[in-house]
Amino acid sequence: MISWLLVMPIAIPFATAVIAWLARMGPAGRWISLFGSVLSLVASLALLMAVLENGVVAAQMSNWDAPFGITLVADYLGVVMVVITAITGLATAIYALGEIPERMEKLGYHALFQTLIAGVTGAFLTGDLFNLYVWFEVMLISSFGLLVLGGSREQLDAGIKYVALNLVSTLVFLSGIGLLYGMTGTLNMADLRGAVAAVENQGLVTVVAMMFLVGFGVKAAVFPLFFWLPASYHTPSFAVSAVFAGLLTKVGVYAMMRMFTLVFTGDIGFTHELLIWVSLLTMFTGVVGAAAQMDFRKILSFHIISQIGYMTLGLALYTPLALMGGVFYLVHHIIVKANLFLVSGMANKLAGSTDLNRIGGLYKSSPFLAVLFVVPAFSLAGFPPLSGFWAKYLIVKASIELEMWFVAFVSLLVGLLTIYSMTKIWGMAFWKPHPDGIEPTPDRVPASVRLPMMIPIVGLAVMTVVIGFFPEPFVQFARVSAEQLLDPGAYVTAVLGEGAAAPAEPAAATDAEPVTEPASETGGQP
Amino acid sequence: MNSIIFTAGARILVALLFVFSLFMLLRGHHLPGGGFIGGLLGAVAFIVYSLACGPAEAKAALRASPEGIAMVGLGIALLAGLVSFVFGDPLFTGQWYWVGGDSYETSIFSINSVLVFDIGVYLVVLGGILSLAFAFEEET
Amino acid sequence: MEALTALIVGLLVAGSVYLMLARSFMRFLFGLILLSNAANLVIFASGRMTPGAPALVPYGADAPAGVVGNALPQALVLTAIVIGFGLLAFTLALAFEAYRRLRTMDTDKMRLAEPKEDGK
Amino acid sequence: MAEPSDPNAPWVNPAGMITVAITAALFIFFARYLPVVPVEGAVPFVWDWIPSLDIRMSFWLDGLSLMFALLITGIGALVMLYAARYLAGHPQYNRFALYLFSFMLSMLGLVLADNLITLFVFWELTTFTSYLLIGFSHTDPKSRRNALQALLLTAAGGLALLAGFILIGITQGTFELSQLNAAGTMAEHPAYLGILILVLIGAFTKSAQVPLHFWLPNAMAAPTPVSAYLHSATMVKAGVYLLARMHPSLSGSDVWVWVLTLFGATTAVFASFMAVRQTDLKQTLAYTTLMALGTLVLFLAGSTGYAITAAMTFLLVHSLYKAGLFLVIGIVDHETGTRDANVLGGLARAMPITAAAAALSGLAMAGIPPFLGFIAKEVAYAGALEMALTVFVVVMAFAAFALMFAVALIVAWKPFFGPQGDLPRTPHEGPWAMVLGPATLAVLGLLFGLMPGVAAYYLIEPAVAAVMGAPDTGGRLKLWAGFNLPLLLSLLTFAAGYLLYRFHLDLRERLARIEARAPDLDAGWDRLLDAFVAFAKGQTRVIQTGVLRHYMFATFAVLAVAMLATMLLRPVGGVSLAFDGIGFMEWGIAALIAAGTVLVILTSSRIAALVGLGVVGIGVALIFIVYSAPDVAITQLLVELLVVVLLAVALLKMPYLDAGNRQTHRPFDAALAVLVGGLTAWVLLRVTDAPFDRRLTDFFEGASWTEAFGRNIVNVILVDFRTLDTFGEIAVVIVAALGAFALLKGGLKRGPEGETAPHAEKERKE
Repeated sequence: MISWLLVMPIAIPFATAVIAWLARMGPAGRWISLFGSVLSLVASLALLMAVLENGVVAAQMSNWDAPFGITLVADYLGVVMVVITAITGLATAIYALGEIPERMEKLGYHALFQTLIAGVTGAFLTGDLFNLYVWFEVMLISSFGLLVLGGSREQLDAGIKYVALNLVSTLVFLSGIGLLYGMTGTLNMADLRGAVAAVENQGLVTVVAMMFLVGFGVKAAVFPLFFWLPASYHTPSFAVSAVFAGLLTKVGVYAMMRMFTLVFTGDIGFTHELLIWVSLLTMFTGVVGAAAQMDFRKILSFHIISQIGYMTLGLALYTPLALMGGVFYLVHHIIVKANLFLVSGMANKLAGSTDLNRIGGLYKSSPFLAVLFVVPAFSLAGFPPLSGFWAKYLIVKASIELEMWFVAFVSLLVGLLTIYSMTKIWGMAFWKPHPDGIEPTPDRVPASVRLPMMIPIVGLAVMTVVIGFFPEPFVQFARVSAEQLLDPGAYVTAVLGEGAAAPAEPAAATDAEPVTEPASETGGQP
Repeated sequence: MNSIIFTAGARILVALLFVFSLFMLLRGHHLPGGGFIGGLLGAVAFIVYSLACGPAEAKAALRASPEGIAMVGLGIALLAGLVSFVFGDPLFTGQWYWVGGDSYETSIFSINSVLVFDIGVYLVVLGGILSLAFAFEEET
Repeated sequence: MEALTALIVGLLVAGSVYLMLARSFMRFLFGLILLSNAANLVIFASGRMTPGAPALVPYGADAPAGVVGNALPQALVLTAIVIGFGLLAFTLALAFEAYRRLRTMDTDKMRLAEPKEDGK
Repeated sequence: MAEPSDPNAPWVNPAGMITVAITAALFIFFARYLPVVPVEGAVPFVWDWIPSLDIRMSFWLDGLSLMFALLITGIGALVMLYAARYLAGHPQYNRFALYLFSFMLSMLGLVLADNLITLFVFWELTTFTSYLLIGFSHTDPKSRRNALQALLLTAAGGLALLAGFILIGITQGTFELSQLNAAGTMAEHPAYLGILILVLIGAFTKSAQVPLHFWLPNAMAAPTPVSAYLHSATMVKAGVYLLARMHPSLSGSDVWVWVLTLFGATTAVFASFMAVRQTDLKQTLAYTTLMALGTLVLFLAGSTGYAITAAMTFLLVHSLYKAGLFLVIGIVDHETGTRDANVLGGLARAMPITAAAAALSGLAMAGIPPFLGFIAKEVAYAGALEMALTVFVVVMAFAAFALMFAVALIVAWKPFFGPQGDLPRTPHEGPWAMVLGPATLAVLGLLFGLMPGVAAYYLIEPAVAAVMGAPDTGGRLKLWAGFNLPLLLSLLTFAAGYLLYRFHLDLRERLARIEARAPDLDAGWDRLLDAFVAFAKGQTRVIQTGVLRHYMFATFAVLAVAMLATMLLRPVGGVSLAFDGIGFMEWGIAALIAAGTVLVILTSSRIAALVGLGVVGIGVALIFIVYSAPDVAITQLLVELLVVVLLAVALLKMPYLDAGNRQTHRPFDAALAVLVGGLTAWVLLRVTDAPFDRRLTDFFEGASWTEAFGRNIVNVILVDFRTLDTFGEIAVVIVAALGAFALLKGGLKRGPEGETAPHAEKERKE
């Protein structure tokens, strides 16, 4: 049963994609997509229940035991990412009802969207390195399609850069997988933990780890590999950019967290120390980059980069509290950043542009939207008692505990500069009167468009507030996630079975004894 | 390239290639071949056809939209995995039904989910690549 | 043979990096094709290379006799080739459409999403 | 400033009245603790908020927080009532009421909080709500700018404060103020200095100490009720409150004494001069607020009974008269249309009650007996004489008080009892809802002065006890303390103050001249922000160039540097090239691939490039064939064929490779390319050099036929052992096809330039 709980969050979006595509010519497609998103959420919540009950759950696909087949596994971090993906997916599926034009639906918007969700979810659930690559590709190719869907000239230009840089990172990652396989003979991530530790040439392991760091670094958009993100995120439709902003970079961060807590822990003094500096530079250059922009979505894009730095910092500091902060940050940021992009779409609809110089007056005419902007914006800036404050608090506290004053200083400074950018949007889009004298009241948009766009904005804002006011369960959850990451014993046991949690023996031919049960129910040995 | 001889020759070649692609698909579990290679060969067959007779006729010969074929293929592949649910196995567990016996040796042939999956792969590769190729041919 | 393959990979990578740094997006595409090949060879060579023994179980036997080619990296490479083809085809379509709409293949001139005057 | 005040607009509306009622109710609630606190010391309320982070929503009602709570709710209720009338008919009045009310609650939370993190939450909430209040006239760019300035400065201080609080939590093991204060000073702790500096940065920015003072007068962009509220009881006093609150744990070191004395005294005297300098009465009052804050900080430097009593008494006095005066100025502005000190005069006849309130408040401010202000000044001098740096403190306090005397006359005497001015509007008495506040506050100032024992017992002594961290002996507040040095200083203050008032016009001109030459911090702020934006743009120019080549170069360079640095810093071993057993055929394949690669690189012909790619592809396929991978080889060949066909179809429609931009010479690119290629080859050599673990392969070989019923192991892996990979892979194929299809077929109707704007396109056709 656990097995199917793990499968469903991946299978449902795929099935939805197929059906929605076959129905793409009529209005049914969007409702199918919406229904599929609801089902995905239900399935991921069911998985969450299972994880809360059992700690870490794992299942062997095709019924071949690890490390021979492909394992799906969900620990606290994995499952929370799945749930949050489903939430973001549902939010944007609702939003798309209002925003996505029929023309794009006929070109297969919903199918691409659902495969994107499937790819992201697969990446969070897989316990196999090569399989992770495959999910990365599913996600990537779907995102390519979504990014250029609609085909404006800006989108094509953005697409070229996005595609080019992401393909390079993918190939670096793929080569890294090949080399790691060459060193250990295995692909299962839990199995790799022991196998990598047993490799004689640890220096070489670190070199390969660098390839992974660069590959994931491009995906996560860390300094100085983030170019593709500000080059592209402001160009597609708003629903698409919200999903991208919420999820895509997080997959890179997640992969980094997974690999650099589970597998590459042999040379923390080098890899993680390096990552601290990378994180700090990411935080700083991102937030500074935002200050130079005058477009709603471009500002938000640079802030994604900046916030990614906090998450990787949580990993880099590598203490329970820091990782806890990193996990908390990850979850909080998906909700908040996706929501901000959704708000920018609504602002665009009402005021006619995302260029801050060309819009204004939203505060006076659409006070409700103003509130809905303030919540995620100030959460992003780390204002208490919103979710972002606790995330920042954990990271800062972790760095102060380590007596890393400079790290704490940069974390706080970046928070301050984030306020600057958020208030810039607030001042120019909301407080300032509209330069053309337009009153951007909500009824400028028909209710059939406005309602679907506002519902997810409200929902995500409520979540931000709830996490902010009642953080205890979320903090607890993040704490367990961090513990599981720092001590992957339960993860390894869940994947490989009892007795495997200890570091695996060095490579030996005798290991090849098949420990799997044959698929005896249906076949049996000939 | 619209010479009658090339067109006629192409039809035969295409038919042969197509049959060969199915052959490659079916033998794949035991000898080099399988859904990928079969699908690629099938796609090459139709691409040759469309080069000879134009994409419109090639599409007509296909009798369905290539994207549709691919999507159905994906659905079939997914179903081949989901069918394990009925038998209480994990996703994509191979399910074998022996016709005329109870094991590989005694049976005449088998119906199994693995082959169904490979057929899905075949359809996706065939449809996907044809879709790409036709789009290029028509738009360029 | 792994050593020679490594040299081939090095050459392919060097060539593709050089191509990808060019201004013409077509050259980038060529580089991408070479880099995909290189990555596939990396996986293939990592699984070690065995000449002349395909990974087949002979009829009548339960397992291959003697050492045969490592099947796992072959399966991975096969997957990677097909995925690479999908990505490449899309990228080619993107390049083509971009050329049709932007009238250039020179990436230096593709400045629509990040125009020069853009707050800089 | 556009503050609509339609005299006929209905002003009793639900939003306003509810907030007034709740605030008044809160005042009564807290007032009921007046008899309790002096007896019981403190009343705690605790709710476990985030136990796993040791953060509790805990409150602590002692003398200090009670005094603040009463000031906040009491003055709050009066100000809200006033605002309802003042902003009657304003289209955004409801928002205003909401913000003011939220601000009041945040402030209340701040002064009641016992847990430092909880306190910080409220601290930031006051920052945020005051941002909304200061920027209330949001269509005015100046108002937006000033709101942002206040927000950024106080938030910056807030972040320092957060760091300080976290440091306290880590080093002291608790966030509870009650426990921290009970433990006494932490001056001995090695982290003390860091904590102190961080907390002081927070407190000083919030309380606008020089040189971080400039946001405060700018915050005057807010409507008058906000100014009254912000500057009397609350926001700016949050910093002072914090210093008082943490006095027991943070004082007790020389640093504390010196820093507080210097900053407080400087701020007080500087602000007093600036107050005289202003002609806008609201600005004048803003600077006197600054003076008061400086004075409070100055006296919190001390630890003696008189110093603390002075601080607490002055706090109470100041809150009462400053709120009153702001409200009075608001009425004057409301009725006459101006706030210019040079114009206003002789209003007493037209608005007698307002004039009376102003006079009483002014007298309190000037420190004339029998007002509480007088007592405060007496105690202050007594405290100053007890403090360290005695002479300095006394001189500075004297200067500040004397100037304050003059300012009181300028603000509260001249407009009402001075010569008649030339006013834009004929003044009338203000409406009762607006007059009630200043009148009440003024009378309170007088009553407390007449009955200092009451104020001392219920308010000041419990507060002093809380700040001292020990029960207070009391008995310091007396209207008549006998002939002593403080009295003499008071008399001298009056004399000096009066002289200053006589010559204040002259003084103002001199100050204006000095000010013109002094560095302008406010303009410096703008320059700082401009510099930041310029830096940001510069960084963006360098990093985010918009040119793909640069991005690509950086990415590969990072990869190369990361790998190379690791190889240099970590032992990875040398390379041994073992070419034995490699035959003629293998070398031939290698040569083929090399030739193809070189051809692709060097040619500028599309056909030649295609040929080169094809050759490479075939060469790679040959490797697969020779090394036992027939499936892969067939796939490779077929894919290569398709790639070449697709490329050929597309390429023929595209320009020549180097149309117009042939880059013949790219040495840096070549160097990077060789580096990346070399590193990859090296790593692969090292990896394949070591023994290989075949356990997965062995399993597949054993199970392929016996358990999965397939003889082609590669295919069995694809469709059985690792089906999920294959499934994802075909998903990629199909999505790639869909994406490419959408791209090629789904573009906009295209003419040469006939593009429609993208967002116009996106409108759904309903």
